[in-house]
Amino acid sequence: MTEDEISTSGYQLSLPTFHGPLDLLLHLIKQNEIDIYDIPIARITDQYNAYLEAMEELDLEIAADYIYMAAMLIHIKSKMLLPRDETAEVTEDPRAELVNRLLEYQRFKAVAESFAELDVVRMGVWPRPAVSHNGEPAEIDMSEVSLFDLIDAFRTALTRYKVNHPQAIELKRTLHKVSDMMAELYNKLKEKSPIRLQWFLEGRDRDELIAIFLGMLELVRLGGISLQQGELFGEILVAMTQNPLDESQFAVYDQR
Amino acid sequence: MNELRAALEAILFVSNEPVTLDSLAEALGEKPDAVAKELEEIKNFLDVNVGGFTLEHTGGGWRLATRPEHEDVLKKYFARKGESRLSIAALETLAIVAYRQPITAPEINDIRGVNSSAVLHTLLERRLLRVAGRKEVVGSPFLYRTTREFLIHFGLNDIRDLPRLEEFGDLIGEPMSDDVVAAIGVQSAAVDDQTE
Amino acid sequence: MNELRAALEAILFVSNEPVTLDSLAEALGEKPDAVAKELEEIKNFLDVNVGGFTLEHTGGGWRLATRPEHEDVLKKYFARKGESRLSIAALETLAIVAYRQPITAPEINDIRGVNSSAVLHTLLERRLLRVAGRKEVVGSPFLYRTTREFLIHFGLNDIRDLPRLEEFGDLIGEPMSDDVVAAIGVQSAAVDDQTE
Repeated sequence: MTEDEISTSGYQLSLPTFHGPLDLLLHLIKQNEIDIYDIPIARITDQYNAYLEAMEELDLEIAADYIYMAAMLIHIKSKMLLPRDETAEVTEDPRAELVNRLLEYQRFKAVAESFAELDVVRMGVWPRPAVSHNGEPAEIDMSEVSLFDLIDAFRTALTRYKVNHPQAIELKRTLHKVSDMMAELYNKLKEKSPIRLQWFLEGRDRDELIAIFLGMLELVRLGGISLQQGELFGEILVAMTQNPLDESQFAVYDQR
Repeated sequence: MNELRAALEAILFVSNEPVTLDSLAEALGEKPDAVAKELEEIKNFLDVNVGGFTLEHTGGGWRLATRPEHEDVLKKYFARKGESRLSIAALETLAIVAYRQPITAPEINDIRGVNSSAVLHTLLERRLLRVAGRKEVVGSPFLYRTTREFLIHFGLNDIRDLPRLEEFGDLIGEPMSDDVVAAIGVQSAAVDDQTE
Repeated sequence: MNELRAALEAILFVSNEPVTLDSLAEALGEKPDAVAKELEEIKNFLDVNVGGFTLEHTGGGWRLATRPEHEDVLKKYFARKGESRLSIAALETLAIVAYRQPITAPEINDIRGVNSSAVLHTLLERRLLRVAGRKEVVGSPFLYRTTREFLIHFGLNDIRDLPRLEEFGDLIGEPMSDDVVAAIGVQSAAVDDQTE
């Protein structure tokens, strides 16, 4: 934990900064000399919220993670107020999950502190400089090559290609014609109607989606298909209408 | 002069990353035991007689490296700032991955209580973490592991050289009373099954 | 232990290029004479006690270097080591095949802008790539695909587990430009049909 000097309206106020809501809770527990296994939730919740308010007053951005924890504390507090079910075999302490998380986080925080010490010491240890042998280009130990390197290599190649061929990527792109998509959708519907739109769109790339969308609008406009959506954000169904279309005319709708 | 030892010194000298016992033994046509013995002797000799660098057993191999006390001299001579120190967020994330690998970003976020994606990116870039496949759960999140670079950076030879997680954390508060133990369902047992 | 000497050793150890007496004296705040004397002593010490490398006084200054008699050992060691290493060119080719498979050598050459046949040969030899038929175009060139070993190495269960384009920027840490994304996007359909 570090102390950040925050200057507001002429006077200096020192507010400790924390590395997340769990860090803040641990701080409060320590400060109040509270038994972590018997946290007075109401008191800690008040102090936690007071800290968030202080942050707000200082116009510090409060991350969603802190707000989520505040809600969780209130939830636990409300559960603590409920009368205990005496008949239940084992009464689950509403605080149990939070205590577990705090204990776990505290351990990793301690590991991080020991890593921090090592980090400082080991930063001062320098190896021999890398030398290329027989003028060979740089190599990577295969056991150290990860997906990250693979993606990075692919990106490097594509970026270089793009620089060398300003137009070529555009040319190589598979063009999806609106008419093709109209035909594909229409033929699918001939086999089976209605179909789920989501199913038809699955696995398509962006260009295809655009072509499908345009084609679908044309088909609707021509009265060949209909779209139904049962509820807001619900599944969209695509169905044939009783109005047959002339597929040979689809090409008219291709735009360049 | 001992020929094996001289050859080992030559190879170590030109290598900037740890060299494994096996690769040394293979290249020199010697038994690994004999090579290991010589390496120990080189290390002892350097520790006693040479102030500027030492032989360390790290990242699963051996490498020559300077000693921490010369950091200032080196920085000054090479007018280099050196790498910046790792942030607390980065160290926490490393700690979690070190003990729980392979682990996904959502799992890390859950333990830290905050979003860790920016930190993960920094650690990937510094090669202290690597992506090691995907977890077969909804969303197929990437799995992260520590790298050899991580071991070297922290002077570890093997991930198993880390102290047990239980040895960390002066746990705040009183020892658990029995009914709390029952309520919480002691979880610490789940903590130590960290094996690569 | 002599502090000046240790500091000199550390600097020499980290330097690839010869270092001049003056630059050493300046960085260490010592008189050139004192530094020269220490350098001579280091040289003598290494010549007597260390077989693997020496301190040489070359035109440009002083530098640690291996001795000529170890050239063969070093060559042998690095030749073996090279077997487990991948050049940047090979990694790039591997990445292109992974994302664009099945793909022919001319297509790879086109993307990379250089001839890739030597690299392809290496990747086939390492069993990271395989030949998967021929493309029905003029010349019937071979089609290349990644192998099961490739998947195992990268911890993937299926080639479809390769990071997708929307994850691309996240992992790299910077947004991908739209046209590059589009170029990557084209292949996603091609990847789909590969089941090992």
